[in-house]
Amino acid sequence: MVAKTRRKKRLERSIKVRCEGLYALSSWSEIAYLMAPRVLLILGLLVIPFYVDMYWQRVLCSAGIYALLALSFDFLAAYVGLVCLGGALFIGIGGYIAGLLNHYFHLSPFVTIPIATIVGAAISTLVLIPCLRLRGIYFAIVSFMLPLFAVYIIIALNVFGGTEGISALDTFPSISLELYLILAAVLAALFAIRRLVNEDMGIILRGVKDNDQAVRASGISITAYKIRAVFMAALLGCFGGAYLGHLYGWLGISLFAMDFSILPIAATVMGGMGSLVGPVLGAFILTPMSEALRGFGQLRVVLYCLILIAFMVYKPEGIMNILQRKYHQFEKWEEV
Amino acid sequence: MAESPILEVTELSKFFGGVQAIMNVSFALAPGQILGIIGPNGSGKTTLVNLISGFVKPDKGSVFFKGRNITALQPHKIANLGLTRTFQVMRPYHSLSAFKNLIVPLNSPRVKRSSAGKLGDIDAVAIDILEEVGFERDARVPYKTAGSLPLGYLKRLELGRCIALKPEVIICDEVFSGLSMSEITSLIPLLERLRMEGITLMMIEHRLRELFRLSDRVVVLAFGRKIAEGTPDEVMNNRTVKEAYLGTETKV
Amino acid sequence: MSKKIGFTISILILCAALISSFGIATVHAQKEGKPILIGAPVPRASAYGQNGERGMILAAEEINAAGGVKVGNEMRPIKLEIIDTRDEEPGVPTSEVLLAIEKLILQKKVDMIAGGPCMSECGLAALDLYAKYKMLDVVSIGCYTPGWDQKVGSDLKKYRFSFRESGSVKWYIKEAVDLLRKIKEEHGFSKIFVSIDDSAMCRAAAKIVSDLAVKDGWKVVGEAKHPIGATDYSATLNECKRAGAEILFIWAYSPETSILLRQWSDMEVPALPIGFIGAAEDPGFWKATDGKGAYTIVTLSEAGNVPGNVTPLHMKFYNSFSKRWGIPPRSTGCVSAYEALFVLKDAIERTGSLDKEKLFEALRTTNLPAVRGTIRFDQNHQIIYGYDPNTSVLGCWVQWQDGKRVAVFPELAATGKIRIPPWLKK
Amino acid sequence: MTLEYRSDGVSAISILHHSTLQEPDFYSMEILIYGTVNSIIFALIALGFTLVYGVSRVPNFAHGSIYVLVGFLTWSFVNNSGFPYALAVIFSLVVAAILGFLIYRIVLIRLRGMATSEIIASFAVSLIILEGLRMQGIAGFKGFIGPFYTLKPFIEGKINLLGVFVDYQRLIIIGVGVGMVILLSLFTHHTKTGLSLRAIAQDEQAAMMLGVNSDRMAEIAMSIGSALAGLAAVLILPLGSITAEVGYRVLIYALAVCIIGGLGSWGGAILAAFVIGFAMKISTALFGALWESVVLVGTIILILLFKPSGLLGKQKELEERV
Repeated sequence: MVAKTRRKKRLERSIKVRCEGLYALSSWSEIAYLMAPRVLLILGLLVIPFYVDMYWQRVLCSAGIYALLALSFDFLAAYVGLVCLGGALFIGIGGYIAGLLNHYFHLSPFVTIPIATIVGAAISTLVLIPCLRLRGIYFAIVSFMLPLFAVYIIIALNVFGGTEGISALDTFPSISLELYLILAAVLAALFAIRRLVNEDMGIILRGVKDNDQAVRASGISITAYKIRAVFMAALLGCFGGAYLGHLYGWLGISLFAMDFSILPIAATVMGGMGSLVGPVLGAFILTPMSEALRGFGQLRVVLYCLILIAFMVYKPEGIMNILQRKYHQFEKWEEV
Repeated sequence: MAESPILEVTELSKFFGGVQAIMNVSFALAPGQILGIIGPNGSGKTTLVNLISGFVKPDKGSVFFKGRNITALQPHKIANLGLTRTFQVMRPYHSLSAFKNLIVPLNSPRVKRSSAGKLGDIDAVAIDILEEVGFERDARVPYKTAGSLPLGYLKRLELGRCIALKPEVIICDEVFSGLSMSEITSLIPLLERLRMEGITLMMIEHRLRELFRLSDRVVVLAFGRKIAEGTPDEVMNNRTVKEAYLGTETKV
Repeated sequence: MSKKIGFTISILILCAALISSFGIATVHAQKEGKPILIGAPVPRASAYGQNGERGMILAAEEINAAGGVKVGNEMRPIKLEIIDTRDEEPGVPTSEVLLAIEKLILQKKVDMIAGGPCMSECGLAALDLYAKYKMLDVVSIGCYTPGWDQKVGSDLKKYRFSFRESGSVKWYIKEAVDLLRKIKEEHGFSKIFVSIDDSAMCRAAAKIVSDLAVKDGWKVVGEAKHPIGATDYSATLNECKRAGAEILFIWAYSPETSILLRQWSDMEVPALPIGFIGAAEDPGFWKATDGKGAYTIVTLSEAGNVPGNVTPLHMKFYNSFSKRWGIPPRSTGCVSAYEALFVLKDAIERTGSLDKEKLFEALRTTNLPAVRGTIRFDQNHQIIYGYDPNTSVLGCWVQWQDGKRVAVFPELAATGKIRIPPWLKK
Repeated sequence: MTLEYRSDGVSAISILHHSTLQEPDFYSMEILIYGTVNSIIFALIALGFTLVYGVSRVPNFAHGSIYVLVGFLTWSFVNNSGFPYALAVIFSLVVAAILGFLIYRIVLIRLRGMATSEIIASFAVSLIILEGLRMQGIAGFKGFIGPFYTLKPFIEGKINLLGVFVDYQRLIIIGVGVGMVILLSLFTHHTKTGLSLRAIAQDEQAAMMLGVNSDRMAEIAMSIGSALAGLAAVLILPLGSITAEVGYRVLIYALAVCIIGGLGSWGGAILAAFVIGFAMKISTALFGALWESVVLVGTIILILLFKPSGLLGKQKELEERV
């Protein structure tokens, strides 16, 4: 029984952590140690496009959209406690607004995308406000159904192009523009949300998640804060939708497709719930992987789901949280 | 008692699916007082707190705070008027450090209004308040994650959360429960100091001895009804109260 | 311990159950060489996608077996690059379909594209993609929307590389109305009952048919709409019976329509079922209805799906398709996708190069005798359907007779007469 | 000949208004009878889901896929393996029960208490089953294409019920549906396992202290729930055909019924089944079938607005944690 005489010990790396999120930095090497992962991420995202062909660049554009959705899902689920399975709602609303503005008023994508992002987020929030009273899986299930509802209404009323949608919208002038637009948006959103969750507002939202009754007893309206949080999450989704519409120059009911709700969740689970960076990484891993598996036909979805389940069961913390641990701590064997 | 009551409850009633949780309860609370509320298990004490603080809406009756009817108000509106509460079940924002827990009330409209935006370093304010309720700054307790704190600190944290709001009335829902004797004795000075500062307290308690020592008046609930009210001495000698606590059938 | 055994046993039972019903998937091999790459986006999980895939594989094999395509002085084989677009599956966004096409263009670097996507929404959106990448494409499965040639016509310069070799709903409606007129003249019927799927597309199309039928002297005696997933049609059929309709016109793609036809037979409703019935197209329809689907008249969209003699190539295609795949051509897509490769071959051989600007000019002047008739495109790049195999391609209306689909319309393609159910005979 | 094809809504709406002409009596009778049938179909679909949720708090999103799988297996046993119909049904139900057990045993058991993870994982299982069935090239089965995977009704034919034709299969559904509800309530009130199930549903902690194994009960609930989904499938599928889409639709219906009724509440589920069944039937009669789905989701949102925990959801006002 040799194995029992030693055990694995986990230690924090040399930087002294005074408390959560506060570091005492004393040297450039320590700053570099902390900055390295961030710089790596930014550089990685900015440099990868140079090394892949145009098709994979387009795949990266889609991955960026899923990354935004995953980010918005993670933010709502891990920091506000709202499990929103209706990412497709944001994509659909954003895409439809941008597309309709472009089709009927011939506005350029650079006008329609900002409008669609803000107005779309406002509309999505209005739609979700009645559901904010619901908790847990009630909210999850109703948000899952909302995109379907939108599709049914568009078909029933036969508006906005009905089942055929509208095509021939303006697209972006160049691939590098569309690529860097989405990558910049993802990075900006990522750092903005990371920052936000440590600001007062983020702390209140985390309070809402942990114990909303105490927040109410502290004189803070949880509905008001939830609305703000949903609005912010919707901003990301609606931007993604508006961007997607112009990326392919089309709008249609499949903007509300279930894939937009499911894939970001898979990315979040894989990347690591609550880490914010994880879901983004997850989206940039899963989307290309899904493309690479395309040759398998239906089997692709099956494989995909198997990976997802394997992660949930065996590595529930997700890639990012594991990496983070490995980076900040080291393990050594210790004699007992 | 000549002053007009700061909090007044009139004929409050609440049914839960046919069960009377609270039935025609009325009482008043004078400024600066400590009012104790006692009663056997299931007598509706916590329901009463929920009704007053707005978390549950009564079927009948009203709650007046400083002469204003607050019965229909949302809990956070009530809290912003200056009436806040603690919770019996301790659930801090466990992923946050202790002082970050106070960031929440410090962002309420009430605090912002009273400090007129001159709060300064909000983290420092939070740590000051924690020190006030007994978190040792030198031992870095305020920086610890709330989820890892022992119960004694959680109760203090809960009080700190209330104090941060600069309230006029705090309703304490069983702050002593689950604490050791020494923890209770160390908590009592804090409560007395709150009274000195002019904060009115309403205390729901099981620990009768400590409560009787602290309170000015006591209300006794049994089966959702008020069966007695008076000074601690009066209540202690009340026959109905004894019967209720000994489990004899009450005749009301 | 017993827990473990129970666990193992249950897994074994489950595996056995699944294996007893599943077999092994088949894989298609492809020919190597110095090939012309033709991208084939198809929704593999849908009937039309499968039809198209089979048609194109057959065509590629035939062309390669005959030596390939003559480009200038060299013979080059065709290599199909089939990709699953997943349209027609729920939950799949159009962007994903378009990304699949981009993969063909950008990564596989195909020379041209033939095939899907089938869904109109995707087909319309794909037009812009082809225009953007200046990619030659021949739509040859599904995508029947009249919006397609309208859109191409609206900007012929932009969309000049896109051609549609599958049909248009516009033509199919005209065929339906002509067929109705023929029945009216032959049997003296005059009352029609319309039953449709309650989808926007079916409603709009059925409305046009009934409007046109009214102009032709038909009397519409009733209408019924069924939600997707409806499973009882007795009320409709009762009403149809009561109204004294002689034709039961159906426009429905839900698989449940086979139940409608079964009930129709059970109730002996004295009206001839005819129309656009997704469920009745498949060769398996007879078995699915226990033969109760007899007399149903349905369109297979393109001549060649059933035996006949429209052109000399007609039976050749039918036989080689049946031989290659072990089942006769199912329905729309089989013929048009098969022909699409020959259309491209013809254009390449006439141009002698793969230069797209020249190729699209060549495609516009296509005049190719094929299975359905003679392939020609109109000014909006839409294949010309008609009743004369020398100037156009022909559709195919069949009636289910004795377990077989028998072509009954257009006249030239017909191999049998329309039979009237005994309970309808006057 | 000129043809104007209009894909806009005008034509669609105009058809609606000179729609079917029937005497009001007949019409209301039809709504009554078919509304009841629809309601019982909804109840049957939702019963398995609500049972599992009620006992183990597991939202089993694989419900719809098990429904389709049982339909497919039955079809396959009859057509490929040549089993008699009744045997095929029984065998399929056994497979469904085992599958439910395995889903819990292999996947869900490790995710207990994390509702989101349970939803995602069981939905992933659902996708594996449904998309797997969609694959081509399976012996005797060419993917879910076309209308040809149908089960035979138990008894063919129909009767005239107060002027409305109703086929026997639907009558059987009503009978079995009512029977199932009675059986289940007998089971849960008078057998040891049933009582344990109820105990777990009411107070997990207390039940565990009394020696009820919560995981074992959840396994049993998943098995019974899956078998119930399968039973609903063999009863209802003869009315339609087996396609992958049915799986998604059934899941949505089950969710809708359970959400409206209050998750985990059986009485609520049955009540909700009738609310939805009639709401959809009436809306179809009034506005046309396209509005059916709109009405369905609209009903959900409306009811939850006023009763956030469903019609008969048993949640305390303050501790509304699902």
